[in-house]
Amino acid sequence: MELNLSLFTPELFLACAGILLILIDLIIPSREKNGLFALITFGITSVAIVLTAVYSPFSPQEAFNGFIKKDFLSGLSQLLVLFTLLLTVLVSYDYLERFKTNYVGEYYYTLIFASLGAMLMIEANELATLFVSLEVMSISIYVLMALFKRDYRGKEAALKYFILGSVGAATLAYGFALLYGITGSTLYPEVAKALSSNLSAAAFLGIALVLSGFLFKVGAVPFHGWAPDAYHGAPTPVSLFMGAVVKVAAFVALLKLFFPVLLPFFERWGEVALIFGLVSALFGALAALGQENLKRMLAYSSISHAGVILSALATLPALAVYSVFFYLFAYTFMTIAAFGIISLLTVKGFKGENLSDWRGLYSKSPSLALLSVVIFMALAGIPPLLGFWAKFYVLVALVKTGKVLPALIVMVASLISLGFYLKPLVYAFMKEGKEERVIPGFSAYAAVLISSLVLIFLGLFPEVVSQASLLSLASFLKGVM
Amino acid sequence: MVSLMLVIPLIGALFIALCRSEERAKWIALFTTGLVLVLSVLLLFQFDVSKSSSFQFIDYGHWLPSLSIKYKVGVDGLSLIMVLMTALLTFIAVPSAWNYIDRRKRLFYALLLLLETAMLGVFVSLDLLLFYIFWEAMLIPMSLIIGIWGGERRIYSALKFFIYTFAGSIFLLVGMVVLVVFYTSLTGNFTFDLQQLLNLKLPLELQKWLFWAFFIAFAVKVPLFPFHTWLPDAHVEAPTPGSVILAGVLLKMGIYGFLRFSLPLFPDAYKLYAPVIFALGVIAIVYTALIALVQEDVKKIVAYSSVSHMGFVMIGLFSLTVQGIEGAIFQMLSHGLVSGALFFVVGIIYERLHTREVGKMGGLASLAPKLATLGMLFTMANVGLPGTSSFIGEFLTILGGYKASHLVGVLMALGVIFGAAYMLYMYRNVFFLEPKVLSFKDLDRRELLSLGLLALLVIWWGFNPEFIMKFIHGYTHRLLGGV
Amino acid sequence: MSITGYVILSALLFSVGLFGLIVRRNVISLFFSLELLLNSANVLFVGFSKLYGNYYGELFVFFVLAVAAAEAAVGLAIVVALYRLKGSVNTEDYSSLRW
Amino acid sequence: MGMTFWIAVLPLLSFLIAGLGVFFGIDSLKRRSHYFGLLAVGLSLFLSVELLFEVMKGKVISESWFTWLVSGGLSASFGGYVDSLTAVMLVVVNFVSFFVHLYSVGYMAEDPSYDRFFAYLGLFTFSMLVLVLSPNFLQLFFGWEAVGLSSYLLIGFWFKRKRAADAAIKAFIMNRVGDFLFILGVAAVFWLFGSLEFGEVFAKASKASAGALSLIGLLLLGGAVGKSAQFPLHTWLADAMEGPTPISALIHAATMVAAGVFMVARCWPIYDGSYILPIVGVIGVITAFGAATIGLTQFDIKRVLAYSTLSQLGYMFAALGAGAYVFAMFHLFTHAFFKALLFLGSGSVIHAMSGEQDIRRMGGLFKYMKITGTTFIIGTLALVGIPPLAGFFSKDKIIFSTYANGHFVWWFFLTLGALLTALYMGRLVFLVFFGRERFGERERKHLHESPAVMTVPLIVLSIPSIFAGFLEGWFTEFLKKSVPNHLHHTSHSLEITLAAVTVSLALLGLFVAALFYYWNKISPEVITENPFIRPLYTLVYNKYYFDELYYYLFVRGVGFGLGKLSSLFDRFVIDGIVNGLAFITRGLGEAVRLTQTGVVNAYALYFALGLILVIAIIWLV
Amino acid sequence: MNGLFFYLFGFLAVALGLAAVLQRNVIKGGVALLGSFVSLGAVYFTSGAEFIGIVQVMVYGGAIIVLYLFALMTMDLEKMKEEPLRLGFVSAGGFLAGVLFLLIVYGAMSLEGAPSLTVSGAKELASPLFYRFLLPFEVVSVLLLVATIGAVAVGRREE
Repeated sequence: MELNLSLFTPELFLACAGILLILIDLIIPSREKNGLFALITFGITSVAIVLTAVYSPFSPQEAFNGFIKKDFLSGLSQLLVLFTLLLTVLVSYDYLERFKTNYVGEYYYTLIFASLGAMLMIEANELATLFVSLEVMSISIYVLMALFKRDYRGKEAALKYFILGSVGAATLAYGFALLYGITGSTLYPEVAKALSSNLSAAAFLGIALVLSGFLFKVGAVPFHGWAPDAYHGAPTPVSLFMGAVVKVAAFVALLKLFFPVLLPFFERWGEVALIFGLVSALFGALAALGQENLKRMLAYSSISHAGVILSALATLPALAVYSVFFYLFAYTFMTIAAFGIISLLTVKGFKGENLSDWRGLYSKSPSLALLSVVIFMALAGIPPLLGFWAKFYVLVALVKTGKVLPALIVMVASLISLGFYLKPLVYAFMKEGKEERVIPGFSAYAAVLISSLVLIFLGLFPEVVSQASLLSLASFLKGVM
Repeated sequence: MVSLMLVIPLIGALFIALCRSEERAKWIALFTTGLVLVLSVLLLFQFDVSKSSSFQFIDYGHWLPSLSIKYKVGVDGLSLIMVLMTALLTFIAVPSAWNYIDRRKRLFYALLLLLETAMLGVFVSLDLLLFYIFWEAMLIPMSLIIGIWGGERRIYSALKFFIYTFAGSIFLLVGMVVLVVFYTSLTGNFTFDLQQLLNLKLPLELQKWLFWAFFIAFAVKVPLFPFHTWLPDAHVEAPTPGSVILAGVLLKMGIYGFLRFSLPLFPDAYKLYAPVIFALGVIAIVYTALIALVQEDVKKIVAYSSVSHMGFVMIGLFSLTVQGIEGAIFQMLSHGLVSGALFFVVGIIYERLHTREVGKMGGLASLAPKLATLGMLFTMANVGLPGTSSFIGEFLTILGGYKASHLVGVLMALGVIFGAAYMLYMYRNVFFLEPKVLSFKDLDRRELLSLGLLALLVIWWGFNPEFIMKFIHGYTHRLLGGV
Repeated sequence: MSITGYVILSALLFSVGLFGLIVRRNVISLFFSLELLLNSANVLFVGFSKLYGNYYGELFVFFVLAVAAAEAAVGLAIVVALYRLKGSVNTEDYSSLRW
Repeated sequence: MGMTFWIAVLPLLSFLIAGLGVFFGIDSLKRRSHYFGLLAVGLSLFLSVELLFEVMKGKVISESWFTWLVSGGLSASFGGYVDSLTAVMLVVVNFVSFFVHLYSVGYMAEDPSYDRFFAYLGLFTFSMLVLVLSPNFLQLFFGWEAVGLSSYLLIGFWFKRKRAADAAIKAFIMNRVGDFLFILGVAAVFWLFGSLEFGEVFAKASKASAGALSLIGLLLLGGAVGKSAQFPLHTWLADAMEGPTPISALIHAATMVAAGVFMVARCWPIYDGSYILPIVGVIGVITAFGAATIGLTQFDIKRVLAYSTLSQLGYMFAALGAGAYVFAMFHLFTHAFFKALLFLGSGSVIHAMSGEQDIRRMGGLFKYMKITGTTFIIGTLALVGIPPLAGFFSKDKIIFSTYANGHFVWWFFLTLGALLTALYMGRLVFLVFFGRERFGERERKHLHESPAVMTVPLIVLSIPSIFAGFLEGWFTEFLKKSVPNHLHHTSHSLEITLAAVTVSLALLGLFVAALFYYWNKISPEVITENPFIRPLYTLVYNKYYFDELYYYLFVRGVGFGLGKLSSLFDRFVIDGIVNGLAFITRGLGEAVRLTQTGVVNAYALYFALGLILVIAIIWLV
Repeated sequence: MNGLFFYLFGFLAVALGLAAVLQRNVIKGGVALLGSFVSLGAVYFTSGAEFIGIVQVMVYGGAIIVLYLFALMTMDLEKMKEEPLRLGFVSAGGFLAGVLFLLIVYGAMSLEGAPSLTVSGAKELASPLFYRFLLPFEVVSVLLLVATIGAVAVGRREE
């Protein structure tokens, strides 16, 4: 038995910290917990970030009998997850100050457990581990969505997400069962070895089902049904969290499963990813056009973005890993910033969620309005913001593999999506509203500011992200060889 | 030095963001744009004309090495004059906004400065992707300027402008990437460097596709019939400084794109499709001139006249004669001055009368002789009277068009008649006849100075076009040598 | 006793579960369907586990069962909470989030 | 920068000084603006005369001032090219311009925009001189357009009047129609000969094919037709009379309108080698005869003169068409004097009549304004072609040349035209200066002879009107140095016979006019009311309905009609497609959106569908 | 013998599952589901997976179904409206489920072989579970913890 526990330090720390938080929650009286818990969670996350950074080896290493494998790709992705957690905490503090819940403690440590699930998912090297950690993440998120007092929307969203999420999980399990049935193992390397000589219909079926499970998780059409309702209904910080974390975790897990293990079938599932990606890109963009609710709009936009990332999977494996990671990086910060600013503007009565609430935002808060320009233009992929580079890398990857028409479709989708990304800006700048100054909560404002600055600065100097993507690609490939 | 010009407006914008006073913003803007203008003039004098076909003042840095995208800027003769014009018109735009922009001044001037950086960037980029970035980055400030300070239908116009242009540029981006990937497949060298890409001889089949991809992006910006409908909307709704910049600089970005990319990169496709462009150009000239004849809105007339003039430019470009191309370049330069000035004039009138309807004006010549005089000058320049800079361009493009096809020449020249017709009717309705208003303040010193500057340039370059032309002979020579 | 039997059994359970998910409006019935879906995978796992003679499949079933239990708990909690707010368990009544 | 430069630029300086005075509203300059004009044009005139003497010595002066435009093989500079043709034109232009300046001091004295007027005069003179001096086609075009601009500005001088503003536009656009062809001509010249310099082009012209030359000639002719107001672009000239009268004299009689004739003469190598001389002639004949008929029916003193100008320009074109370039120029030369004289005279009349221009309200003015009357009659006789006045010599030569070169039909109509000229001019003189006084008391009180500053130019101009004809021999020889004069049959007796016919017809015309309007033996109504002639009269009176035709065809039809149509097309079709695309996209979005029903079963359904699709695709690919 | 039991219980599991899904009365449905699960447990037994069979019966019979019944008790069963079956959904759902069934069966048909019926009890499974599969096992504990706390927090009556 080869545990290699030291490699597992960050996860272990996070799990222990989460459990410790449960205990603290039991001790501390229920009043005025928000600040304290936010602070503690913030601290925990910061430590976890440091630990993750430390325990992300460049040459891939395995732990727990090969049940997890850490490399740079997983390390960076985990960092993304933890950064999201960090900023979510900032946004949540502000949100919880305004929308009371009885379950402040539960809220924060469920966040931690969700992140833990995501982290495990990212580094999983075995099907059962992947399945179970995915469920940790999902169930935590169901709970988070339903946690708020008298918040009917959140619960409805949680129910829908729960039902469909379970279908997705079952599909995934079924697919895993088939893979296991073909190969006799659940460990990635063994599965890979057995599969390489077995191009049977059953293998295709298994891959199809696993792929469907992932397509569901990332919200690709037609598995997307849950996404708009869930993002829309969930409390905004939760939308933020799941918008970023679920996508990162699902896509990285997808990469780690599909590229090394299912590579012999690349041509087939690549094609599927391309087709569903392009359809999703167009569908999301189109459906978002008519939205009045910004969260719902962002939900559709996330479908569209997921579609773009999916289409990148169909390129050469190296290009795919590279551009997918880049896109995920950009997408994470864009999502944080976008949902963050909505959360910031959301005061009692769901103000700030609807387009009409953005009327005259510039006169109410110039800085927020200007930040919103950065955010939405980054989402739309207008240079020189980070969002542009993400799209650009996908484009290059597609064209390099001779897929010019798909590249064009991706761009058309981004053209259509411009139609709605511009809307909040129109409302913020070009329409007049009642003059009342908005005083944004400090912590949430900081989160939005940080992520917007990331969008700007890394947009100006994309080489940083590019190098990170390259390194993670190199490390990833090293593990495959 | 070129990089300095790109950075200065950004610093200016930063200062505006930091300063708390709404009033001080415009002084900062004036100073910044002035500084850029001075720099551009300095650049003009330091430029080595004998080597005008090669790029000078190159600033070079690795920006995105993993995709070998470089920060590479520099100017050749063509870029140089575009830079000069951009600097000039932005400088002019500040005084034109002086009274017109009466709210959110800080935002306005900051956006204007950002816009300046983006526009300058477009003209000096020597890396395809850098070009594209500036090309797109320009959209945000411009749309905001139209959308915030524009007229009734400003939001529609701003969105239309943004989305229309973006629609064009998606093809541009894909085309660029295809081009670069193809280059890589030949040479194994992945680069967006324009100078390296120019060495490439593309197969005709690929040229055809890429030509159209680039064409759409540039044609929308030019704008060439039938992609022009965003322009009247944008022009009419934009505030005066917006119109000045829009007409003066933004429209030129499309032409510049043709000159810098389409022509040198796809010469064979260029030759192949010239007849199509001729047809579109001729339609643009005659058809939009006809439309301009019946417009009631002064700004619309000038806007449609821009489309019409761009038809000349396009035909000149595609005539593949020295005269046609040089004429086209000169024409766009001159059109920048003239239409910028005309929009300024219209803006002054609107500021005082709060109407742009032709029917509600009249007789301003007796109330505001200075405005009328300068207005006459710019009207005549727009008509293409010899002695003004427009004539040079118009004449040379007609020369080019005539060479390409007699019919094209004839139809182009027909535009000369229509141009005279709508401009003179407009002038008559605005300035002649009995006054319909009681009082009208003539130009103040600030307006006089900025319009006077433009007027002097229009006449100076009308008599001494060589001052500008000497910078583009080299470019044209190299270009046609390659074709 | 060939593996085909397991396959058919699991496929049947899967189809029945999915059918129920599409057809039924009662949330509780939907939950029943979900359980069937999860169990369909279990059948396969057990079959394959025996086919290969290693215990991975059976262990996977064990995990799936745990997951099913956790899901059932959380899911029911959500339904109960929703029922309190809305007084219904019909999915058509839970469609305030749409379009 | 030699003499030619200063000849051209002096008036420009006058324009600039006066113009800046106007622009900045400098009052001290306002009343003094004519000083600069007179001084500048006077100096310019002096220099021109000096130059004329130089040229008479057999020199051809060619100066280059500065390079204008260089592009590829094209290179054009501003410069002065003076041969005998130019030298004569310079003198004529400056001479007339000087006296018009002088005259205007009196005529415009009360106008509030006095200084602006002189500024424009300076601009015009400059433009005309540049045109005349041009050594290449581009400068020619520059001058061509610049005189057009000045003409536009001066016609619209009283811009508050709608009629003036409209007339100005009409003049400009009609000219543009010509220029549109002209510039194509220039382009054709460039691509055929690779140069725009007269010298080079004409040297190569002899080797070019007649077809190409015809094309170029036709295109250039278009410009000439526009500028010289020949049929069918003639309608602007009559309306141009809305401008101040001195302008009519300077621009629309003596100088600018003659530019077309000058241009054709200048480009004789092109026309000589082409097939199109007959076209030039036919246009001239039609204009000469048609305008004369219209002149017969008009009641506005200036309009009568305007049609007379048209008619006379038609004569010149006929001469050009016959190949008698020198005769055309000679007529241009003499016509400049007496037509300027006539216009200035009419200005004097109008001035006296406080702006009244309708000859039906005049009569018997001779006794009030002796000088004006006398000089006007001199001008009339010169125009009608009564020997030995200037017009006789020049017009006679033209009529002779058409006959001599075998164009008998032209000859017939031109001779008939001479009769008509005598008729309408006689009618004019008799109606204005003699007969019953048909104006009211108020005008009578005001009636006076014009001040000296106006009458002196009249007197001065009447001198060449009388004597210029005697220069014929010298003029012909002098001009032949630069322009040929084709005469196929030169027979002195024939010439005398034809002259006799013409003169007798002219005298007959004057006599008939006197019958109608002096002795009142026959009432004009007898003819105009005659049921057979009546429709014809109406037709002629309405200028053959050309204005209406153009108005409905081009202004309403092409301009407004097509314009509206295009505008609608643009809005609903082109923009409609754009907006339609946006609309469709949005509609598609709505449709797609509606699949998101909010009911979780539906999502499960999509999920199942997706599963099947994924499985199917992965198998099928 | 084993084969017979397999088919018998397999048939029962599917039939009862179908009944559970289609039963309008959720209480009856719950009972049918319980039957289905027990049948499945029996199927596992016939396959020799005794431990799993026991766990199946215990977890479902002892925990999950009870959970359902408790949850149902908090609700007013009378108030649960008889839901109408939408014909579109029924036909589409039937079609899709049928197609899916065929696809899965067709796909998995390529798998061959007969499972050995070696008995695997708690003893056999314990060692791989606690050695090789330690990580997922630990994660499951976290999962259950989260689920428990979450269920309490979400399901508790708000004041």
